[in-house]
Amino acid sequence: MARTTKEVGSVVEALKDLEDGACIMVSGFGLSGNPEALIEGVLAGGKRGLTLISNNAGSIGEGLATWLRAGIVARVICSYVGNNEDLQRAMDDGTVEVQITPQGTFVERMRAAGAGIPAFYTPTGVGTLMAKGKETRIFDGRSFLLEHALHADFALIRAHRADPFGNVRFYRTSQNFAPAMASAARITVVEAEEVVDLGDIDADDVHLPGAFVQRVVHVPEHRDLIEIRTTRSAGT
Amino acid sequence: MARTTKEVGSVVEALKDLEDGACIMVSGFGLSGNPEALIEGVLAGGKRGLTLISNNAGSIGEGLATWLRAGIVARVICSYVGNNEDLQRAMDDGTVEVQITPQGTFVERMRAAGAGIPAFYTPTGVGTLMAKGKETRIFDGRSFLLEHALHADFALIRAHRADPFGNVRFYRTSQNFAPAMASAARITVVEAEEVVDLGDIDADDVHLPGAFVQRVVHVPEHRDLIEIRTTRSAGT
Amino acid sequence: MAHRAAQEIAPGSVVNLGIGLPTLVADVLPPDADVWLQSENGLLGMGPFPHEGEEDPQLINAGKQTVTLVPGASTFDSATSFAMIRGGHVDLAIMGAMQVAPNGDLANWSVPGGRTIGVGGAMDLAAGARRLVVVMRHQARDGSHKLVTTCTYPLTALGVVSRIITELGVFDPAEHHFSVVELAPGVTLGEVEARTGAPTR
Amino acid sequence: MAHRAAQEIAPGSVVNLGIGLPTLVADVLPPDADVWLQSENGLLGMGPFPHEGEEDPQLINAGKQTVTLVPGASTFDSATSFAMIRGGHVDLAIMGAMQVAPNGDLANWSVPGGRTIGVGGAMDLAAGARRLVVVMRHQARDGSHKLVTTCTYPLTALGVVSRIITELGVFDPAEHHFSVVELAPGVTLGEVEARTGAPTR
Repeated sequence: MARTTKEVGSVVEALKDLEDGACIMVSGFGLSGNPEALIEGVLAGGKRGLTLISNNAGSIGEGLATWLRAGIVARVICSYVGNNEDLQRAMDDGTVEVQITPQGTFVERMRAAGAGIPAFYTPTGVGTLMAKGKETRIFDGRSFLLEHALHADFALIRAHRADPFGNVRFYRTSQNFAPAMASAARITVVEAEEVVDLGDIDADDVHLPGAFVQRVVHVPEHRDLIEIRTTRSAGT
Repeated sequence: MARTTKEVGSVVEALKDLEDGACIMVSGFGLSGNPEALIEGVLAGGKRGLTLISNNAGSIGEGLATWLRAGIVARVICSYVGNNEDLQRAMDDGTVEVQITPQGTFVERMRAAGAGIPAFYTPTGVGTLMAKGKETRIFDGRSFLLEHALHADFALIRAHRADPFGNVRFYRTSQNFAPAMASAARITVVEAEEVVDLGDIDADDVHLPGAFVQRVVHVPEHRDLIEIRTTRSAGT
Repeated sequence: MAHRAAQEIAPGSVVNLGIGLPTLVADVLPPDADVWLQSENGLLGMGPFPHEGEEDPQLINAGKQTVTLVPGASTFDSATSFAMIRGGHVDLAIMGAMQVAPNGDLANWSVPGGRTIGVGGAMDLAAGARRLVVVMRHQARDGSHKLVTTCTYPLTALGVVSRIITELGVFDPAEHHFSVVELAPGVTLGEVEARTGAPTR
Repeated sequence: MAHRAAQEIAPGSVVNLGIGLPTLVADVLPPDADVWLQSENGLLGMGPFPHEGEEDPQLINAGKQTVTLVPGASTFDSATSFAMIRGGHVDLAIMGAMQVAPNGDLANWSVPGGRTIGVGGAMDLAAGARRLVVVMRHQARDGSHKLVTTCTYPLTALGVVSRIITELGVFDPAEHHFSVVELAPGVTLGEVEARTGAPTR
C-alpha cells in the first residue's frame, strides 16, 4: 500500500480552493525566507478582499507588497510597517485596514490557535495603545493583557526541505513564523526548495512534523532578495 | 577572551545550591530518558521536603521512585501514577500530597511559565474533576478552563548532546518534557551523554538553545532501563 | 473489534491509539498501512515493536512499550505533541472506555473508590482529537453496563465520542439513544438492547 | 555611548540589541566577546556582518541586515524566540528611545502625528528582558527633552527602564527623578539639569 502524498504538481493546484475574502498567513521576515512562488501564485490567481497575516507584509515593492499594489488585500495584521511604502500608502488611503500587533503577541496568538488555546495572558502591551479594548488582569501583582488565538484559512510557508508527508526542515532564520502559522491554518502549503523521500529527514531533525502540513509544492529556485546588505570591511 | 562555560565538573557541583523544600522538575517518561545521575545526586544530597514535578515520578521502584522510598518528597505534580507502587503507597499513607494534571495541561503550564505567560485557557478537563476550583470561560460558544503557569527552582533534564553554552540535542522520545521544564525553572541542569565543542552542533540542529540552560554535566554512561520490553516475533 | 476499528482510519490520517484494546488496532494494520500513528510522548510515525535485540530504551510509546519508527517519522517535545493533539491536528483518537453516554460523554480514567492511576493524556486527546472512536467490551467484567444513559464514573470529557465499537457491533451516540450502525455477525438487536444501559435503536 | 553600553554586558549573558544606536554596541565588542547576541527573528549567537560575497539572504537579524553565526549559535522559530524574550531568558535588552520617565516608563515606537512604522518586537522585549538599558541622544534633534517627567508619546512599556546612557552620562530612573550614575568627561551637573526634562540628582 502506497502512502498518500501531500506533494502537488503546481502552485496553481496548491492554491486551487483559495477563495475571495480568504484569510492567509505568509511566513518570512521582510523579503527573507519568503514563499515566493506561492506569493506570486495568489497574485496570479486574482482573488480579492484577502486578509493578510504577515509580520511585514512585504517591503520595497517586492514580495507581499505586490498584493498591496494590486489592491487584492482588504486587511493586514502585522507587527511592523517600516519601509513598506505600499503598506504606508494603503493605510493613508484607508483602502486597507491595518492591525498592528507586538511581534511576540502576533506569533503567540498563532501558536495558541494551533495548540487549541483560545486565549492567553501576556505582559506585552500593558498600559499601551495595544491594551485598548482588551481585558487586563492581575496575576501575582503584575498586570497582563488577554489575547486571543489567531486562525487562518491558509498558511503559505517556505521550507528548505520537505518530504511527501509534509515533514519540514527550515534553513537559518527562514524558520521565523512558519511553524506557528502552519499550526494555525486550516490548509498549510509548504513551498520547498527540495523534496526528499520519506525517511531522508531523520526523526530527530524534523523542525515541523507533517501533521501540521496539508500540501507540499517543490520550488527549487528563488530570487531571495537581500533587503539590507551589510558587510564588514576586508581584514576584520 | 574565552567564553564562559556552563559545564561543571560533577553532579554535586551541579546541584550545590539545591535546598530543602526545593521545587524540582525532572524530565523523562517513566524510566525512559531519565537524568539518572542527577536523580541519584539529589537522593545522595539528602535534601528533604521536595516538590517533584514529573510526569510519572518514577516506576517499579526505580528512578524517581527512589526519592519516594527515601521519604524526601513532600508533594508531587504528575499526570500518571500507573504502576508506580511507591507513589500509590505514599498517596495512600498521606505522606505525599499528589496533584494529578492532564498531561497536555501539565506540559503547557510549564511551557507558559517559560514563555512569560501567567495563564491560559484550555479545553482539556472541562466538566471533569480537573475543573474543580478553576475558572471556566466560554469562547466562541465552547467552554475552557483557566490554567496557570507552573514554575520551579530546578529542572533536571537528560540530553543526548550538549555544548558549553548549554545548546542541547535530544535523542528520539527522550525529548518529552525537557524543553518546557528547562524554560520554566530558575536553574536548569543538563545531564549530557556527550559534551561537544561550541559549533559542533549546527545552528539549525539545536533542539534547546543555551539561553534556557544554566549548567551542563557530562555523564557518559546510563542504565537506561526498559520498563516494558515489547518485541515482535521473528519473521514479521 | 480491532479489525472493525481499523476501518475507521482514513488514508493518510494521523491516529492516536490509547492503551489497552486500541493498541490491538496497530497489530491488525498491514506493515505498510497508510496511517501515521501518533504517540503523545512525542512521536509521529510509530512503527511496529522492534525485533528482539533491537529495542531502544529511548524510543518508546506513551504506554512505555519499546517501538520503532517508520520512514517519515518525527520526534518532538511534549508541548508540541499536545499542541498537535489539542489543536486538532490528530485526525482520530481510538480509546478504551469504562462508560459512554448517548450525549457523547466519556469516562475512562478513574473508577470511584478504585486506586488512582492518573489521567495521562486521555483528557487532552478526548478534548482535542478531531474524531474520537471508543473500542471496548460491551459490558464490564461484572456484567454492569458500559453504554449508559448518564456516566456515573468520573468524566474524561463531555460530548466527545463519535462512535463506539464493541464485540456486539458499532454504535453512534445520538443525544438520547445509541444508534445502531452495525451488528456483529449473529448478534440481534434484542441482545444489544438487553446488554445496553441506554435506549438503542 | 556604545562603549559605555558595552560595559553593561555581564560575561556570558544573552543580549538583544535594538535597531539604531544600540546596533553600534555590536561594533565595539571584540570579535571574541563573551556575549550571546539574540535577534528576535529567531537567532541566538549572532556574529558580525559577513564579508562581501558571503552574505546569506536567509541569515538576517531583526533589522533585516545580513549577519553571520558564531560557533554555538542556534536558530529557532519566532514562538520560541519570544518565549525566550517574554519568559526572562534574555539577560539584557539595549534599546533606543524617544522618551524615558523617572518611573521607568519607555516610549520608543511611535510619534504622535508621525507615520505608523509599527512596533515589531519592542514591546515584548521591553516587557520581558530581565534588564533594559536605553542608549539614546540626551535630547531630540529639535532640542526637546527625551528624559521627561512623564512620557507624552505612546508608551512601549511601563516601569521597565533600568538605566539610560546618553552622550552626557549614565542615569538611572529613581521613581521621581533621574539619579546621575556617571557624567561624561567635561560634562557638568548643571548642563545635565538644563538639558533634562525631569529632576536630576
